[in-house]
Amino acid sequence: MQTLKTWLIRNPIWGFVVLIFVFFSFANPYFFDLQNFQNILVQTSTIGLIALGMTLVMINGNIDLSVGATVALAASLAIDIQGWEAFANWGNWAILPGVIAGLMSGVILGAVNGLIVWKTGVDAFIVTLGAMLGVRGLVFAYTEEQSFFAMNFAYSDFGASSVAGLPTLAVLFLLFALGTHLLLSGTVHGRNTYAVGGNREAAVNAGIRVGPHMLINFMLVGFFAALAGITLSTQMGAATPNLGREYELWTITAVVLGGTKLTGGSGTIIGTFGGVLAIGILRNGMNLMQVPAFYVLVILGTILIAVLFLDKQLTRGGKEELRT
Amino acid sequence: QDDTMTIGITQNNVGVDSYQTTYEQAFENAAAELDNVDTIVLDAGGDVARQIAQIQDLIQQQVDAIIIWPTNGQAVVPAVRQAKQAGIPVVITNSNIAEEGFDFIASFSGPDNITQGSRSAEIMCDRFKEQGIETEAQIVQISGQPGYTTALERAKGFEDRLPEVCPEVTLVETQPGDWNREKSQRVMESFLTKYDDIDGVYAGDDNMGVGALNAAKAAGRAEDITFVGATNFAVGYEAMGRGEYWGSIYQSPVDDAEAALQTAIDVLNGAEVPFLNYFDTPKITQENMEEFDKPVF
Amino acid sequence: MSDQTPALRLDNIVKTFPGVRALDGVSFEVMPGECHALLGENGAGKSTLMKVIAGMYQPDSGRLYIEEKETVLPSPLAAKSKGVVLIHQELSLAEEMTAAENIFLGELPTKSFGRVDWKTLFARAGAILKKLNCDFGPEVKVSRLSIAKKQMVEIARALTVDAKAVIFDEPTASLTDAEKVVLFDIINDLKAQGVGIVYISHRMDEIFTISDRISVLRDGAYRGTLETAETNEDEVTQLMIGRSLDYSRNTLHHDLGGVTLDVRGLSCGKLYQDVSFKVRAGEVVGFYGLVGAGRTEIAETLFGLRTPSAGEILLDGESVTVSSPADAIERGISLVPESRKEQGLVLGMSCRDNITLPQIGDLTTGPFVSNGSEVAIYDIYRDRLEIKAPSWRSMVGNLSGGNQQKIVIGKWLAMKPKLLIVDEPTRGIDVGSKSEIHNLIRELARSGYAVIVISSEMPEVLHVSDRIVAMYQGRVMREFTSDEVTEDTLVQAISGIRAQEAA
Amino acid sequence: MVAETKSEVGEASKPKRRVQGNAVVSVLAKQGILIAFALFMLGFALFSERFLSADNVMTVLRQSAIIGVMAVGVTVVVIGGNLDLSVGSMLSFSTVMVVDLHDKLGPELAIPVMLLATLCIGAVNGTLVGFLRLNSLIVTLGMLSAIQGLTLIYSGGQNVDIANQQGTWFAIFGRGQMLGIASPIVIFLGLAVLMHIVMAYTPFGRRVYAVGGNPTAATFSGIRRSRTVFLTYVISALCVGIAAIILGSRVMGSQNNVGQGYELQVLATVILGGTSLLGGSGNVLKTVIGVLILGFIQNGLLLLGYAYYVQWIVTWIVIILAVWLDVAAKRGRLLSPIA
Ligand SMILES: Nc1ncnc2c1ncn2[C@@H]1O[C@H](COP(=O)(O)OP(=O)(O)OP(=O)(O)O)[C@@H](O)[C@H]1O
Ligand SMILES: Nc1ncnc2c1ncn2[C@@H]1O[C@H](COP(=O)(O)OP(=O)(O)OP(=O)(O)O)[C@@H](O)[C@H]1O
Ligand SMILES: [Mg+2]
Ligand SMILES: [Mg+2]
Repeated sequence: MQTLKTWLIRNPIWGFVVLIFVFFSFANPYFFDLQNFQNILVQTSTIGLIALGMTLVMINGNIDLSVGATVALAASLAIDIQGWEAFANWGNWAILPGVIAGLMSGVILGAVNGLIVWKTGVDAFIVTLGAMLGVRGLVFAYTEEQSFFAMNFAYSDFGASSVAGLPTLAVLFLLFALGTHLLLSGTVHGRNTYAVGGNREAAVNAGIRVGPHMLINFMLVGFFAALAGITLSTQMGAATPNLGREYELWTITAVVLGGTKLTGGSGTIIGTFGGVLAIGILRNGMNLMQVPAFYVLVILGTILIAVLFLDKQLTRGGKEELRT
Repeated sequence: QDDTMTIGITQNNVGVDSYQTTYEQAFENAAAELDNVDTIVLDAGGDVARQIAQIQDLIQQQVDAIIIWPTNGQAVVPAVRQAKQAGIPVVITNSNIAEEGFDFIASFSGPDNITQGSRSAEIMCDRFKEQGIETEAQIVQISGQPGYTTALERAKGFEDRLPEVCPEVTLVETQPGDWNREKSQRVMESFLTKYDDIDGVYAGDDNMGVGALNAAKAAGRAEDITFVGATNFAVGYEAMGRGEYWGSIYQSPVDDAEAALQTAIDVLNGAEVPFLNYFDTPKITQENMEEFDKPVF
Repeated sequence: MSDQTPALRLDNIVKTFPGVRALDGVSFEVMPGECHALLGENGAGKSTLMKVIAGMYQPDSGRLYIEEKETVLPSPLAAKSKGVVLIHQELSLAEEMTAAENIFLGELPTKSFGRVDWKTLFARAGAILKKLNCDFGPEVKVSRLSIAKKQMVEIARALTVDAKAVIFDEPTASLTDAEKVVLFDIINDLKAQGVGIVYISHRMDEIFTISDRISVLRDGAYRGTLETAETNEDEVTQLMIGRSLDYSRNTLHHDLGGVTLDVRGLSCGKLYQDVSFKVRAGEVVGFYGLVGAGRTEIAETLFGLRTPSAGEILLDGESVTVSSPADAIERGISLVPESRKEQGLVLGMSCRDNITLPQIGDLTTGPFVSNGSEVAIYDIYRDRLEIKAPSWRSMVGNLSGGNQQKIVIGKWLAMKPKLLIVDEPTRGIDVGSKSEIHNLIRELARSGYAVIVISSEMPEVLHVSDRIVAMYQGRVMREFTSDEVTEDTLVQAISGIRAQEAA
Repeated sequence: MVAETKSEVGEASKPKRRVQGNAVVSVLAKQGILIAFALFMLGFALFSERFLSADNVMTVLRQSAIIGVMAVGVTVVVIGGNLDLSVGSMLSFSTVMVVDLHDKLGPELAIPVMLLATLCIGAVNGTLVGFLRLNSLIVTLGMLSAIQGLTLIYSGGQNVDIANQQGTWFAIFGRGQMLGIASPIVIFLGLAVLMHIVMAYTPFGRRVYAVGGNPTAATFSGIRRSRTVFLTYVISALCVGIAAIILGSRVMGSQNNVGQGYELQVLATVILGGTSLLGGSGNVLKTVIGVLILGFIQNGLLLLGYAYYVQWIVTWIVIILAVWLDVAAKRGRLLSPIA
């Protein structure tokens, strides 16, 4: 009981997740249903995958605003390339080069961002804000404004498939979340992520190569964004150049809700997972409850702020606290 | 089957412009008048992924029929297929989905954007012929938000038709106005700086058309320019009345919404419905505008 | 000693920053097994020199030899791998990580797949912390440690490598006496292993306890080296600042005015309880105690930063509730806070802007800040406190630690308060300026201000105070007048031994 | 044993050894953003002869005014150490409101009522971030969404238009002239100069810099930090209100999403102007340069006739180059010292 309490105080977002879960379970007959939980997991997996990478980058004290555009680029590449003449007689294997190209594009874009941040010393916010526009430009240049459709239904079947009774996409997300959690909490790279974000000077003095380190995390978030783009495109069997608009904002929101500090140095995957779920459950619950579109916006915005407020109340030091 | 039917709709992006909002209201009003119809009205906010999630949520609730205003004609196909597999008929409204999805839908109901584009080209061309400048006229195009089906189809219809009717008119440049009047006004201002001779502007909707008109008026060059838009908005209609704006395409969101709802009901009642259920979107110009009511949006 | 090869030798090092020549051809050497103290006024270039040695700065010119081999140290890592370790003046820790991770930062032990070998890590870090007599474990998060404990973590880093030379840049600035003893043991251990030590401090007593030789820097230039055994404080001070200083106890009694501050039974939750004391106009009251005794919290309460849970504060005989620092300032209270970086300074602002910040609203002509009066105020305190900065426009963040502290003091002196509270006022300040600040405090009192001095340095408390309040674990143990106090009774009082028990 | 060494400087050299001479150079070198601005203006002028025509320059200034006015406000917020991402949807709200009320109440009432409503929203932001100390990024993201919803609820999702566009004096703000110059330009530059004076020469400005630079130290210096942050958001809201008047008057109507995406554009101009996101540093007049850079890039690329996506890609490159030049000039070397 005591450990549960301290755990909740450290991850207040999970308290909120439980709260809305209970609320929607009682408020809507369709909510508490295994199929619906699977839907929620699949629906959150897109933002969720990006958020995994974003958590790393943000613990580093950086940020990546270009993930939304990367989602679109990777999805477009994956779907377009699998339809190329060259792979016409590869059968289902034709999907592979597309997916690899999509993932590579994310990793490369991440590397570009990371390299610029490292070498020029320009703030990651502005580097990736530029990239957010520029990469979207690349998407439109590449697709010539067209949407792509996956001729091979095996591709979209993958998006709808299950393993062991769970949707494949949800399993994929859970596995990557576990992997990232282990990376962050148990490996040297993960621990250095905290050091670089918590005290860059200390990290430099300790001989951590901060530049390459940040580069790797940018490549990781690029990879995750691309992967999210690809899993999303398997759900649609298609890619559109406007895919992923505003995802950067929702991802960052989820990550911060999960307790990662914008200034870097702290955050966990468990928290991020909670943040992602909170947004996913809210959206799903409000759809099921038929909240009118205009009010969804107001409610979502208000709840974000309310969660932040509650979090603050929970972590407050009490009356004796220094009032600064 | 009990006697009330539940129809779910997921719209593209309500609130982005009055057309969609009016559509939504008309849809709800029409449904409210029918005792045996319940509706679930959702909005995808322009995001395909969210729309797919909404389709899944509607399937989850086992609605009787789903109406989809696709954010993207191709991306919704697998979700539509899921609905079909769940035994729920799907009606597509306003802009069609890709042909690959035709097998999974019951019907499409809405305007034909490609035809609209061609009609705008015809309006423009006829006007130039009246003015006798069809051999030398230069026009610019301000298109809708890049990557959205409606924007693409209207531009395509216009660009394909124009050389057929007026082969010597040149379309010198196209830039997106993002369905935004202010953005369109900015784009037009740059066009006016760049080109000394502009005879016509084709805008993807009247909202943007009026933005372009604003810019031209500010530069004192509105007199020489023929403005043609699409989706006749009230502002466009009024500008037409003042003789500043030449023509547009008349498209009623109320018709659009009612047609979609009726189609869905017909499908559920087992009635025969045409697969492509286009409703008419006539040309409107300064010359024939009295035949039309002022749009309510 | 000169027959040995130096562990570390610097030859004619020059280092300039924009607008400042921080090092002007400095030569310096450390023998193996020697503790070489480095002294100099604030801003003399000590830290800069050490950062050059540790590979953090590249010198503009000059050479560096490790065991007489010329070496270039492009990075801190390179320095570390060559066996040169620097313990920073300012804490340099990652707050959200464990003590163990901070100690072994950059070289965490690993298992397969780059996984951290926690067992080895905690075992090794635990051993080092034990050696340092630390009462916390290696797995505790650094953010939960007090400043002193953080400092011990910082020191622990030096013991992870097989060092040839270890540099301590003001390691004792926030240590208690007990921890200091442990540190000196460690230094002696290292010396015995043949490690060369560079020890920077402004505390003469420490320097004479621990060092073998003393080198002095002044204005970025090398001034000379003295054998510790053959010199005395006065000679060192002469070399450092060109004059001698007075280290006497406070005996300057003068007429006291009315009671400015009367604190009755003040408590603040668990932080301190039932604290009562008076401060009269013209009086300096020293608060002495160990770290964690609650002195800072009392000051913060008086300054409106904490809400007391019980008790009463009377200012000039009137019961007041101080609701915020702004309120406190209006009532004529000033607080020189404990931590200059976090609480005292806006590092990105200029020296002038920092000094005038609390009274900026009053320095106006019409709606605008009057540049003239601002610079005038800055000039007064620059001269008075001998602040060394290229100009009033210089960013405070680029000043040396001691000069930063002077800016904070200047800022609050400029408020001409009724009640001045100074918390560790001379932390990191050179002896010359320290005595200047002590004189200033005395002088302020003489001109009618009430002053509270919180300090962990006994000589300082004894030197400036008319009365001394000894605190232990949130309670006032005893009050002394400057006549009756002895070092022994004071030490007993702050260790929790009540006067009567001791007697 | 005392070993004296040479010391070039005399005993009493109180003001430190200063490296003289290249003061002018170093002052110039610090203005990396100005150099960047000049460079690419030159570039565009070479490729398009109309780029630097008086007409076009005026057009760009006029077009930039809306973003510019908002950027002035956001600069103040960012200097205070916070972010304001709600300005885009607040612009939509305010424009819809002022246009809608124009016909209902007349412009003389519509403007103050709208300003009041906008200031209220700013006050909500300010209370949440200033007094309740909530994270400004999330608060203003939440507000972005909530205000968007409010706008739609207010207008019922319908476009709003001013019926009598010819006869209203409301036209003066967006379409008219003041002092012979297009009024949006006058308003924008006037506001920028005014805010620059406030930030650089008044106690309030100094407090904002202090709070942004080190909130704890500012509190310890007796600055009422919560109130200061609160006021920065009110200023930001006021600027949005002014931008809304210009926008409403220029377009004589509004959609519910006119301001969508403006928050990031505005933030980009603020950062281009060299204001640090960490707070405590920045300059309103340099934000004007940031605004002009973005405005001229967009216009220049349009004049060159590139497809929109090429414009985006080039904007990406130019933004990074401009900021790089700026930070490189400040630190005196091209590559960052990060290892
Ligand atoms: N990064 C920097 N940029 C500009 N000037 C600097 C920088 N670092 C140090 N200085 C200047 O160099 C001089 C020497 O500073 P340093 O920190 O070495 O002094 P110090 O001897 O360690 O003083 P203290 O005893 O106060 O710690 C000072 O005048 C300081 O202002
Ligand atoms: N028992 C303790 N264990 C760990 N940290 C403590 C303990 N007591 C106090 N601290 C921390 O140590 C720091 C200094 O303590 P505090 O300010 O109460 O002492 P003080 O009497 O003002 O001492 P000083 O001024 O010498 O630092 C504070 O950050 C406080 O939270
Ligand atoms: Mg130093
Ligand atoms: Mg203390």
